[in-house]
Amino acid sequence: MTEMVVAEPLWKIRLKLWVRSFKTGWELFKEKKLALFGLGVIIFFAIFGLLYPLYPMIMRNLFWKDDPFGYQTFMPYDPIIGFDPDIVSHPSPPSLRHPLGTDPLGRDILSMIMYSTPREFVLGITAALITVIIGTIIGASAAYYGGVIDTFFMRLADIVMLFPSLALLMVLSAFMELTLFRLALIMGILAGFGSITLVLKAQALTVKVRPFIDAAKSTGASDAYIIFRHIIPNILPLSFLYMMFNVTGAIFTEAVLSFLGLANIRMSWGVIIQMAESSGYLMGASIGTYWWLWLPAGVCITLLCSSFYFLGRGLEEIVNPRLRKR
Amino acid sequence: MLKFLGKRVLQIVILLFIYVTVVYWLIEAMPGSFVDQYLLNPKLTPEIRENLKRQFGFDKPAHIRYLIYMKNFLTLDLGISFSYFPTKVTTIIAERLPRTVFLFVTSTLVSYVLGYSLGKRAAWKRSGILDKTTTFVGIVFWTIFLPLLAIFNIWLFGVILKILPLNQFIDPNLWKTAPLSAQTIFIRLLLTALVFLIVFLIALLISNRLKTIPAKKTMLYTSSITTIVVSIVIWILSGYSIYAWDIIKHMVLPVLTLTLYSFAGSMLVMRDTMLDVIREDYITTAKAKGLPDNVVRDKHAARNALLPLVTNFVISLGFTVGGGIITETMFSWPGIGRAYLEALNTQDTPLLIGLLVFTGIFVLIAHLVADVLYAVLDPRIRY
Amino acid sequence: MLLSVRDLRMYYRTKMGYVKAVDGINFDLDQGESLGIVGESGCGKTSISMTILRLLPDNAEFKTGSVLFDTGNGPVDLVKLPESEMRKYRWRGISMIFQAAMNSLNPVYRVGDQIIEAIQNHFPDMPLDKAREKVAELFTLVGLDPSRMDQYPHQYSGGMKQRAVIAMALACDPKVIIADEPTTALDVIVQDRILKEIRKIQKKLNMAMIYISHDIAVIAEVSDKIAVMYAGKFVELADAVTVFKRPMHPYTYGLMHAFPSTVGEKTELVTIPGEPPNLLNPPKGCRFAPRCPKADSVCLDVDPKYREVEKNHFVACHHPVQPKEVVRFYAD
Amino acid sequence: MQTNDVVLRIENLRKLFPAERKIFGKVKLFVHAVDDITFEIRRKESLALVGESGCGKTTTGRVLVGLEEPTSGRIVVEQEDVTPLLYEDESAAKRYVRETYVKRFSSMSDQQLKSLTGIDAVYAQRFLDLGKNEAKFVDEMLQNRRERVWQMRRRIQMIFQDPYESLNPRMTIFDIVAEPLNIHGVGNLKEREELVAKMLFDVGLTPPETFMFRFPHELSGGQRQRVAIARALILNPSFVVADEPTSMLDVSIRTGVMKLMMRLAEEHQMSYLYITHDLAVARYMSNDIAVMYLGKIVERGPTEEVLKNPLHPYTQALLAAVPIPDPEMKRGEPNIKGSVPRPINPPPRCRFFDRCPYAVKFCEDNDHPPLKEVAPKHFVACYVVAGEAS
Repeated sequence: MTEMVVAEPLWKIRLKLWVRSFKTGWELFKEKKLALFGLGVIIFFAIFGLLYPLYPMIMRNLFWKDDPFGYQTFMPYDPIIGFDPDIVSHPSPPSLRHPLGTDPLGRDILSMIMYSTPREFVLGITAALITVIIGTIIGASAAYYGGVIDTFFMRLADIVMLFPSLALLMVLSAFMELTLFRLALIMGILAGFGSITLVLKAQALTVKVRPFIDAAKSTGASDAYIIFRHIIPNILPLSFLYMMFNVTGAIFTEAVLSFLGLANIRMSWGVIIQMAESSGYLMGASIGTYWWLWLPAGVCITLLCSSFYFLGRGLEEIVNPRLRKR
Repeated sequence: MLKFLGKRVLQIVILLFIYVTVVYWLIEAMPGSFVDQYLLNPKLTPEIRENLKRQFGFDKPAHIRYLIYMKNFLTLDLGISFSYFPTKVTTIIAERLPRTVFLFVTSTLVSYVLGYSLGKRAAWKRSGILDKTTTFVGIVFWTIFLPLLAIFNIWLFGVILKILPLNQFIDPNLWKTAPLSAQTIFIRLLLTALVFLIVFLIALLISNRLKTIPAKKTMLYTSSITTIVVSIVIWILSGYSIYAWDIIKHMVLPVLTLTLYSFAGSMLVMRDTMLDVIREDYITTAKAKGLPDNVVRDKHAARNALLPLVTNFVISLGFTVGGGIITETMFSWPGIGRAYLEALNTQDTPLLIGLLVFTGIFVLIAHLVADVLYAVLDPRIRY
Repeated sequence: MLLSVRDLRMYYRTKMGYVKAVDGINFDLDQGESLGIVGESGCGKTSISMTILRLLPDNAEFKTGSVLFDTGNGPVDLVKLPESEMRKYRWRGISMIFQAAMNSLNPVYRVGDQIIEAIQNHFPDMPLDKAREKVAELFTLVGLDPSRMDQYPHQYSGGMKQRAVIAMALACDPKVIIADEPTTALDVIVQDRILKEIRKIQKKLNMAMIYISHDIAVIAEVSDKIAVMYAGKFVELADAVTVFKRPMHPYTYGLMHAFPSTVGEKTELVTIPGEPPNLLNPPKGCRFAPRCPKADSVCLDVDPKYREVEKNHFVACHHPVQPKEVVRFYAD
Repeated sequence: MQTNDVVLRIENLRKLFPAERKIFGKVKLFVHAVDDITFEIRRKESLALVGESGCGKTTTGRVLVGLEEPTSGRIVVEQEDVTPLLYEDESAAKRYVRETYVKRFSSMSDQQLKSLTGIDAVYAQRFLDLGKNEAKFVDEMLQNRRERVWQMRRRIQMIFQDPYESLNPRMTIFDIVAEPLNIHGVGNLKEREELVAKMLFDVGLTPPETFMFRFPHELSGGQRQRVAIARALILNPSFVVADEPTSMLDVSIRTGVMKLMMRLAEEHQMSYLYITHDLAVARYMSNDIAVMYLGKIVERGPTEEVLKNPLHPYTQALLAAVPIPDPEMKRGEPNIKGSVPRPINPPPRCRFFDRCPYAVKFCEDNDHPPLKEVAPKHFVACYVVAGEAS
């Protein structure tokens, strides 16, 4: 009996376990129709964004076969410098050449939207990842150590939460050029020290008092071991969940900042709407006439934001046992 | 309780000072300043330049200005605006604040009442049709791009249906001949609402003492309806009713937009907490007592699920400013949010600081109110 | 018969199939009688009371059976009543003392008001001061100071809450009280007092009671009849002394010998091997067979009938333990 | 009887918790969770610590495994004073050594030092060997503190009450059982696997490979508690604190776990402290029993003796209150008043005074009675029983 040896190497078993838990998770997830819908939309947008390079190529081949200006230099479907000289007045309504019409500068709206999509993903996910990493580590440590460390981070969170984040970002926009990456970084850090630490700390506190922490402690585990091996794995599902919600927040905020013309981003969905607003197409009775200037981009923002939110809610019901159905 | 409140107030004051300091230095550190725009003018003589600098306080070093600011802050003086020179910042806020507050209090109240009643019903019949639709619609509105919603509402109600004015606070043509300023009428409207609220609260207090449920209901309904009727009559008799109506008409769209945008927040919180509460043993006990379903839901479950909603309410106040900037821009509503955007564009430092500080105070007071509300709602909490 | 349960079946629907929590339960209860249901966690004992009162979660599915309750003018079948009718019998006909009394009082209302709520719900004409008098009486009855009725639950100690819950159960003069683990979270001395209190009140008011517990010693103290439950079924039902002195089902036998006692000789404790079955797909045949030392091929194949072996002694076993027989459970 | 047979000795252990939170100023109100208790456990023997919730029995266990710092008192494990190791803070450990040894020893003559007994004798000898150099002595007591804390953690392990909460739901059974090996760096992966498999086999989870890579939620309560036992024993400790390990298990499972514990204790030559509220379980699990009330041990003695012949009025009441699984057996009425108060700054008299049916004036005027041997090895803390008051 002493020759008890496990047949397979450990990593293989762990991989299998991981796959299995993923499968059970998927089984539960499948039930949530809204979350599935969210996931579907996200996948759609991901493909949509990745396909962008194809779009100008195909369109150019379709409508600019005979190349009056020279293919290589002139890019009519470029989202930033593109211009369609064949159409007399811009903005032009949707047509075969421009499925979603053109903007006042004569650029193709669909091309702008497609071009922006991967950027929205990068921005949202980067910001959310930063937020969650900061929030998880601070939340877990504050809960575990308590005392001064806890008080410091909680008061810090109080102050951060006191700042209206949009107003703060607006002020920051005066300091620096809010490029996509910088914006993601700032939003990530601001949110990470804010309310998410409170939520994750509360969760970590419930983990901290559970006896398996005591068991590890009484065996001589170090603080770092307990935080990283016991507390964080137990709050990680919740962190992941908040990541989904934070993606929504980040994309939304970027769109608003761009819409107000305060971010230095060359092209994004918010910028498209801002373009319409700043050139006066959202004023008064003409709103409905030029719907293609704002509706597609607005719908994209809304769809992507709500998809991440739906996904988060679906995951929440899996992760958070109190919401689970009996 | 008093001891706790004292401690909390002290905490808030400390927090506020840190906040003001951070805000001050942040804004102070912004590159460029209001005066720079004038100083660029080559025609100005050195004396005038010096004068200008002195006038706006730029002759002193930053830390001195900070101390002066803090001293003034203690006397509730937020300085003088640059772009509206020489109007005081407090005056500007006082003018703008009622509009913003009215907009937000109305929409927040409506969305919380809506969220509360939808949320509790959705949770009670989990996975029912109501639950599914409200959750879906709620989340779509909750995550909608706010400007899109505003544009859409303007388009639908203003352009297509033509039943509501597109934007602005008032209709300038109507007010050319008005005997009173819009602000006065507006304040009076606010006062009416306040009176109504007070009457309602008193009625609520009295009805709590009444013994039977029908008596309670009659008390509440009669008092509410009487106040509404009386106030409408008074307004009509005063002859200002067309002006008041104009203001109200202009308010509908922004309030609608904000309500649609925010009701899901409270609804989802309510739903989730309700789901939690429903599992508690005292709910089973209440059912076992033979109480009708709606009594168990409203009296036992919803009452206990109310607490997190209060927290949510306070947090949502923090977003007022953010939402305010967008909504007020979209509807050309001259409130705090618009003032903030303008101040940022003109680099009106004192106004900018003033507005940020003011919102900070606003949120902190809300925190305090939430603490008190908590104690009222939950007998277990005795500070 | 005051309460007569026949072939009661209630299953929980889950993704993996049905959990057969209550699977063919039969018993009768008379005025002034007390029945103890003893069983291990997850055997479905709490589900019985929830099925009788029809307080089931959404995923519960009532299958068959009847719960005949004598209202005074003829028995009614509780399972067939419409919900609005059923509500009248809750608390007034059958009330409950819940497991975890700590949580069965709503924290935001005064204890007295919660009892008054129950009274006024069933007697809407009773004025408030009358109801308060009644609550004061009940408080005295269960040994609580009536002046405490205007306090909130969190101001009560564990034992006091338990007493308040008992007072609440008595509020509408029910004919039957179901006590589900009424003393589980309490310390022995408090438990002893509460049990005695309940017993005293029951005798005084001549009520019928159903005790549900996992603790065989507690059940022994308070019941006239004892039903032993295993995996959704009653395996044995008889009067208390018989169950203890001459258990016929091997499970009951094992249980009796697995329970340590502070008195008498220190005997070897029996270990019943294995674990209770999963109610999702319980073993074919007798559900105890895989753990039973007496099991043979019949037991593994055929579900034994629940039958009256002697007068008033019901057993569901193919090979009941004979008097003087010693069953050997293999250890560990 | 040899003294080195004693595995664990607790002397005057006291643990106070502040009852109020204060930011400034001194805390004046304390919960006396454990108040001056003394006992010892010999090799291969076991002591059951019995009492109602809040009597301090769990706190005692938690101090032993280093989850709480003692307020005062001395804990000796296998002839080594481990108290300095229980303080997180080095200066607190230093203060302890000064208070307990240096102060006392330096005021004694060599003769007196040599005449000391027990654990004191060992340290007195060290003190003399070091030429009565106080600083050196303190240094020696604290040398390799980290290392020794480490060692101590290996020697004393704990089994927790709740099998559902004491295993990390995100770890596999292998990870849970191997965790102590991991923390102490025992063996390589292969060896750990073998050790864990053997341990799982020992606790009756066979065949081990079917259990090793499951998660706790896939196991039943009894199986989980077996895993918890495996985790506690894998480092081969000399002493285990078992905090109500069977109270949440069903009867048909419980005896299996109880028997397993006793068998393993025997096999591993291990002593244990069994914390329980259930006198009947204590009867089966221990040689000796100590009854606690409000942080004090009120009665201690061989288990059977105490249960047959309880002397302290509290023990009597407790025994009378235990329901008996026999409907024909009639038991006595617990002769006791009121309910358990919270031990916040208790008055200096017998802790049981307010509830005692035999209380006399003498009890009120004097301190809490000391434990007195009234029968061989049977100790009681009661003036009336000891015959000092009537």
